[in-house]
Amino acid sequence: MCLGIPGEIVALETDDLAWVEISGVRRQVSLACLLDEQTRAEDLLGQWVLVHVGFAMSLIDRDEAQRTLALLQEMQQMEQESENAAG
Amino acid sequence: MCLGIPGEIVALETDDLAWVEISGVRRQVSLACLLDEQTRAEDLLGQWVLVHVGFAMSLIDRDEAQRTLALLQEMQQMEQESENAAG
Amino acid sequence: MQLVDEFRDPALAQALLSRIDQLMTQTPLAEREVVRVMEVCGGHTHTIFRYGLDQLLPQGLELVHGPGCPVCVLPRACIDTAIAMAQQSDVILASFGDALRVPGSHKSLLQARAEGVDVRTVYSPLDALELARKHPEKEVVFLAIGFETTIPATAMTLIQAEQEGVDNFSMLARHISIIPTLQALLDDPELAVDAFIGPGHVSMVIGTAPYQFVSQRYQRPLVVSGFEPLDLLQSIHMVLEQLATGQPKVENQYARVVSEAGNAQACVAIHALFEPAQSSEWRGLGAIEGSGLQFRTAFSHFDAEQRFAAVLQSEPAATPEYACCGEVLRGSLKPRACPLFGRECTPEHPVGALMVSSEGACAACYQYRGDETP
Amino acid sequence: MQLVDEFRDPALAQALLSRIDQLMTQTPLAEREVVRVMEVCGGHTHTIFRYGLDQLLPQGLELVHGPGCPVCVLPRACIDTAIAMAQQSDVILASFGDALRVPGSHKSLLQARAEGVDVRTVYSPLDALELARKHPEKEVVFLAIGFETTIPATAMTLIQAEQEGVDNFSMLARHISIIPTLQALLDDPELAVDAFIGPGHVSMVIGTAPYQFVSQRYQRPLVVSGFEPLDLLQSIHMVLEQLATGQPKVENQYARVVSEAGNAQACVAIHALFEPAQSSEWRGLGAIEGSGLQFRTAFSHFDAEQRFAAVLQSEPAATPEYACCGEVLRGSLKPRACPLFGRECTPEHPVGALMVSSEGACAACYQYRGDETP
Amino acid sequence: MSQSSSRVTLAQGEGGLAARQLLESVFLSAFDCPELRQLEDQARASLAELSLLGDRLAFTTDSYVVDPIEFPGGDIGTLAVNGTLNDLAVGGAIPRFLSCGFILEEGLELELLRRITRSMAQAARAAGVAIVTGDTKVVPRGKADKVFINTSGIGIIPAGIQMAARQCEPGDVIIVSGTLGDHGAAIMQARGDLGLQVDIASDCQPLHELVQLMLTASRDIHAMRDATRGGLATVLSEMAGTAGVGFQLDEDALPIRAEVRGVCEILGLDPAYLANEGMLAAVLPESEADAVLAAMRRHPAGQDACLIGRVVDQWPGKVQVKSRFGGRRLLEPLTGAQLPRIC
Amino acid sequence: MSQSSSRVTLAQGEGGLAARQLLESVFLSAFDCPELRQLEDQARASLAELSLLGDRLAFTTDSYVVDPIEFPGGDIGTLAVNGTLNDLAVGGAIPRFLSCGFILEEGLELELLRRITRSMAQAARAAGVAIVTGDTKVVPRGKADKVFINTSGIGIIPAGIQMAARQCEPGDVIIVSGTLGDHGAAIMQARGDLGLQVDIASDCQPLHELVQLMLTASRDIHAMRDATRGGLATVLSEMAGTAGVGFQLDEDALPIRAEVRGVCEILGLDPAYLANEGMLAAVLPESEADAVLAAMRRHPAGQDACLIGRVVDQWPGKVQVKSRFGGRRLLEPLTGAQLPRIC
Ligand code: SF4
Ligand code: SF4
Ligand SMILES: [Mg+2]
Ligand SMILES: [Mg+2]
Ligand SMILES: [Mg+2]
Ligand SMILES: [Mg+2]
Ligand SMILES: [Mg+2]
Ligand SMILES: [Mg+2]
Ligand SMILES: [Mg+2]
Ligand SMILES: [Mg+2]
Ligand SMILES: [Mg+2]
Ligand SMILES: [Mg+2]
Repeated sequence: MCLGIPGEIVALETDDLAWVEISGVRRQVSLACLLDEQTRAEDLLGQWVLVHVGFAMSLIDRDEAQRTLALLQEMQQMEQESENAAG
Repeated sequence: MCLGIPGEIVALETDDLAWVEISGVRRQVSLACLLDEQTRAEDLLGQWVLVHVGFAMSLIDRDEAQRTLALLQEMQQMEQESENAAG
Repeated sequence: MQLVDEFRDPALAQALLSRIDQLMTQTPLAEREVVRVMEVCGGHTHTIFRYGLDQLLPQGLELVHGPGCPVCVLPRACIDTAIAMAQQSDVILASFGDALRVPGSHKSLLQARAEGVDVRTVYSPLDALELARKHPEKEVVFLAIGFETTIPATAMTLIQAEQEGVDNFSMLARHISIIPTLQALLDDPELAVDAFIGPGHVSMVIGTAPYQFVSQRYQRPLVVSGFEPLDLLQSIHMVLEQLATGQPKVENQYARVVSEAGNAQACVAIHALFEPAQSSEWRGLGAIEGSGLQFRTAFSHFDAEQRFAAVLQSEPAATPEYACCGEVLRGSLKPRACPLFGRECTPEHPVGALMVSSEGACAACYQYRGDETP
Repeated sequence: MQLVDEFRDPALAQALLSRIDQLMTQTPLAEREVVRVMEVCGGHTHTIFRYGLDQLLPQGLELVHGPGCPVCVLPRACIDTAIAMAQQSDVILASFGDALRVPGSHKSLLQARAEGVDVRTVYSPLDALELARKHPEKEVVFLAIGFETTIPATAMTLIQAEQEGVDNFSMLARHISIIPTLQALLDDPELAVDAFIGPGHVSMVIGTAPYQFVSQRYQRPLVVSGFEPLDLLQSIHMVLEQLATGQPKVENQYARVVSEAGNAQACVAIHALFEPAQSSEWRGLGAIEGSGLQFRTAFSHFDAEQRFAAVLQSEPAATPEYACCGEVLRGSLKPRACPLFGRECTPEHPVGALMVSSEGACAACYQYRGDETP
Repeated sequence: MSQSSSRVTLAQGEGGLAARQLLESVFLSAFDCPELRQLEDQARASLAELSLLGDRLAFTTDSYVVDPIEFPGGDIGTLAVNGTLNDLAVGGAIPRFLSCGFILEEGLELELLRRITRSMAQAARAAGVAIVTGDTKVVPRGKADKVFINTSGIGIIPAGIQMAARQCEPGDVIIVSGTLGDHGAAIMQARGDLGLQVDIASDCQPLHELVQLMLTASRDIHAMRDATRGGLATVLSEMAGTAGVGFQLDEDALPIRAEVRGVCEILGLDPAYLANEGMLAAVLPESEADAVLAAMRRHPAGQDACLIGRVVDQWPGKVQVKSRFGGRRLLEPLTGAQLPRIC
Repeated sequence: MSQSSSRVTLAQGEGGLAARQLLESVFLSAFDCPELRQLEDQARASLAELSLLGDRLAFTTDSYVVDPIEFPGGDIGTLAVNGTLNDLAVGGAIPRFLSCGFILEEGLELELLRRITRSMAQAARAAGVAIVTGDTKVVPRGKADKVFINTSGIGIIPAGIQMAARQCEPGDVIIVSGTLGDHGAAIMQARGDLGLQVDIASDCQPLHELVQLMLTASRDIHAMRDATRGGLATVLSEMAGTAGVGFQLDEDALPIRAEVRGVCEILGLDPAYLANEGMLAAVLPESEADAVLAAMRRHPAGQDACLIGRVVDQWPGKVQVKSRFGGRRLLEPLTGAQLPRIC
């Protein structure tokens, strides 16, 4: 459920509306779900967010993404090694 | 001004609406301008009327029509006679 | 068609034409350079051109096309007002087909429709009332035009609306009375008309009595005429006979339809709803005292101009009418003598209203005789 | 596409698949006849079929497609209600594209539109609010569906409508909460599922903490997962590892998007507008306590069901749901085992809602694997 | 339990399965022919076979937007077939192939669509032509008025036949194949908004057989037109304009049904401007007139054929009508739409 | 002072003077050619001259109802010319003549109509075809959506060329001439209601030159379709169904622009179902593929041509896509309209 898509906040329209770019496509999304006393729209410029039905629903942690991928790459290497060992 | 067309009242629809037939075409017309204490819709059935913008505006006196035509025919005869006399 | 075809018999027409020829070649008419007969009514103009009757009349007998077309005298400002009403969302504006092509200051109702307002053609004011019944969520405005022939239909429709309590129905009424109009014509020092063919269908409502002043005060013959070719030829013959004897009077060629008294019920209905307005402005005719009708106070709730008063305040003044139309309407200029005729002004793009209705002197002239050079 | 394409790498997938194979062929999992993993979320079902992941998994590892598609669980009666609202003149009914094809008792919203009601597809509830601003003369009703991923968008939209005072806007809200739904599934004695893949996007709102009961009370592993092929394969690997070690817990594969705490602002917005309804009826799932949301009294003026109460009184009872859908939703029947699958029930003419959204277990099965015989 | 609709849906215009099913269940079954059955993007026909019929291809198109869609004497479907056939026919062509493009409004009753396609199929079969290629679009409700149809037609003109308006010349006579304005009057009454009740049917019918009969009687026919929108007045004006000659009609010779005349008198319209959909006007040397008229009257579509006037060297480009009284009036091409008048 | 309108009026659809003036001021001036100038009811062409180009006539029709009327990369006019040309082109035909039927909504801006006709004239000139016959109807405001256009096309198929879907056979390969879904994505963004801003232009372009180049490279092309409504998935499904063979596509080989992919990811759509208006799919023996692809890439319309899959003897009538992971999924013809999804 819940089609969500990662995009980069590339511009601000108002204090709770931003332009998000996804693969060359821009759309306005509401930042309402990401703002609070500590977080103003300006702080989000350049960040990656998960977009759902016109709202930015979550910040994306790119380091976490890297960590996940690094884990998988490590796993792949181990597989290859064990394969080579076996083969 | 005032396109008017003779038609025959061939049927009654309500007590002030009638069907008038004009050269094979029927249309509903209001009898409102022809009715008074002495004249009810039934009395008009079979009569010829002059129709304008959906209202029967006048009864047509067919005898008068005949008299007009008779006068013209008489005139024509006289013309022919005088022509024959001249020719 | 009964009561129509009999009056289109060419042999009888031939006889009438000989009689007319004879009258014109005999004393005293032969002594006149030209005899001018005005057919007041556009319906007559239509028949004349449709059958080419004017081409059959002898030299020296000239037909002058009068102002009797309710569409032709409709002022630009009236169309502007109708458009302003139609532009209100929720308004359906209805009128007869002929009214839709009349040019306003900027556009006609048909052009306004193309731009998106809701304008409907109806055959009868009752059809407009039916629109109001069918669309209770809309405000239906009927642009009511016409001489006395049509006013009873307007009045009877309003009486019905009143009885049924249809309250989303109103009228922009621009009715015109024939008698003050004729009076104004006759008072015009430039009028060069020897006799009148009177309007048959107006007369079936008002009767023939109201025309007495024409013969009595202004010494012009007047014959109330039907609309078929024989009717018109006979009426022309009748006015010529009067001119020949020098005894102007009011005669009735159209006795099969018109009585001396007219239609009492119809007149009662008119007077129940309307009263003469002080002075009304007509296209080409200018202001004529008592020629227009206004709602009586008891029925002013049907007056679209009152209903939409707020909207209409901001109406810009209409651009002035083109001057030649007036001269043509008064019979002092032939349509072809207007410098716009057939050039800027055509039935497709009418400048003046006389080019709009096929009853209009200019339109009839163009439509049926467009090939002649002016 | 950044943050997407990296997670579609076939070489990495290959590595994960070998690991999965290994786990399945080793003790203790090799001893099981079958391991059943339910992906709760329709988005996962979609990815599985889109990339044919199920075809790549070893024998004995079976994916069970869960109820996590808000469209699939939408009851017929909700569609009937939406149509009844849309049939009011002046109403524009807006919803997401997927909702428009869901069959009601007699027709879907798309079919109702073909018959003349005003139904619009929007991408966001904000677009529905914009419709209301643009059409002040209309009443705009938004059919609001979705799990916790979508509810904050609904709530934020209502907060904005409230702030701007847009009063021609209301919602027919049929939101569903994931936790009570999971709870009901787990309480079902027929549930034959060994582990869960948890919904990534719901979890970005509610966090991972609320799932603890799954491992603690029901002893089932649960891994919150992203939606790309690598995400899913990794999550499957993670639940298998848990099953292998016999230590069920809640893990988070989708840490780049999901945090343990979730999105506080979003949760605040949900709770500001809505409160749990006592018991709600879902297609295929039956009544689940606390799974539905209702407007808090302070916001009940946005409740379309209250606004249209008069109209809805006369609503006929919906025809009952087809029984098989429920079994498929609970994972106890494979779509192809439904006697209607691919015959009476196709994506073109869905009988059950699972055939509507491409997230629906039956639709995904049909769309991406339609050629296989059952 | 499956909720398949009895109305046209937008999906049926999107290509794909729904479109395919509409195609199969409605169009293919009605219009079945080898070319259509191929389901290629284009129909194909042998040029050698076509060349057996004549030496020139004729190609024409018309869209049909008639309101109401069904009326006495036909419907939009019969109109769409016969109207395009007739535009081929009046060039002397033997019609062979029709294309058919539907624009449907979402929500259209499928049963109405079936009736229309049956009408088309029947009209095509009756005329011996095949509907060989087609297209269907569906637009959202309110974006079209139920159904619009375009048909394009291909025909073959036999060698030696050469009709063109520019060939009209003084001395020619003008004939019509039937009564004026039947279609226009039937539509006005079917629309219902004028409250008229009258027994008039549209004259919607194919004219190609009639034309071939005429051409058998005389190859020396100068020009032909079917009198459709704008009526006889408009097509004659066009021909007179193209040839730069005058047309003079005899008012009393114009064949008009009593009922059509009645409608016109009531509404203040001129039957010469009302549309026909199965009536043609031809211009030919006077010497050929008797033979051609005799041939026409043997065909049902030409029973009321008659001579209505002649080509003159006065008033170039104009059509004059001589009234029974000897006066004449001009018949200009239609100006604007004909609207019911009060004056 | 004369109040001639800058908008289309009903009168212009009634035949007569107003219609004539629209014809002359807008259509004739844009489409001028000898056949049109005759102003007969049908265009005429010599069969002998046509026979010099080939031995079969190809005939096709399409109506165009695109909304919005103007969009990046074209407008309804370029679409109406190229779309119909392409339906001729994919049969191997050399397009010769187009007909053109306009249905206009009362009140349409004349200036917009002029832009559209200029686009059509330009597209026709660029393609070397003539618009030889036409028709215009005007319907009351609210009864149509600005302008609908039907074009029908006639082309000639050179002797020896025989393409048909039923000829597809196992061992054949499938190639496309360009990227998927550009037109559909451009239209979605131009419509504006989804709030997307993206730099995508419709691929609207004529393909007949490309096809003739392909046929020069190899006469042994089995079948061809332009992937329009319903997208590549739908036309391939149709071909597979007609031939009774299976098509297997390689997902990673499908050429898709990043922006089109972006639009699809956002809205939950599949680019294989988005329309193109200048892209074709061809099925041909593997042995011919290199030569044909090389020829295609020399033409601007074929720059992105590539091989996307092959015909197999499994899954008759179905199109399968193999994902990069080795799993496969079915590509059914489009079911209903594609609507933006949330899940
Ligand atoms: S030609 Fe036109 S402007 Fe001149 S008088 Fe007649 S209506 Fe008026
Ligand atoms: S095939 Fe249809 S009826 Fe059967 S379970 Fe699936 S959705 Fe329900
Ligand atoms: Mg209005
Ligand atoms: Mg509604
Ligand atoms: Mg044509
Ligand atoms: Mg024609
Ligand atoms: Mg035609
Ligand atoms: Mg097509
Ligand atoms: Mg086509
Ligand atoms: Mg095609
Ligand atoms: Mg096409
Ligand atoms: Mg035409």
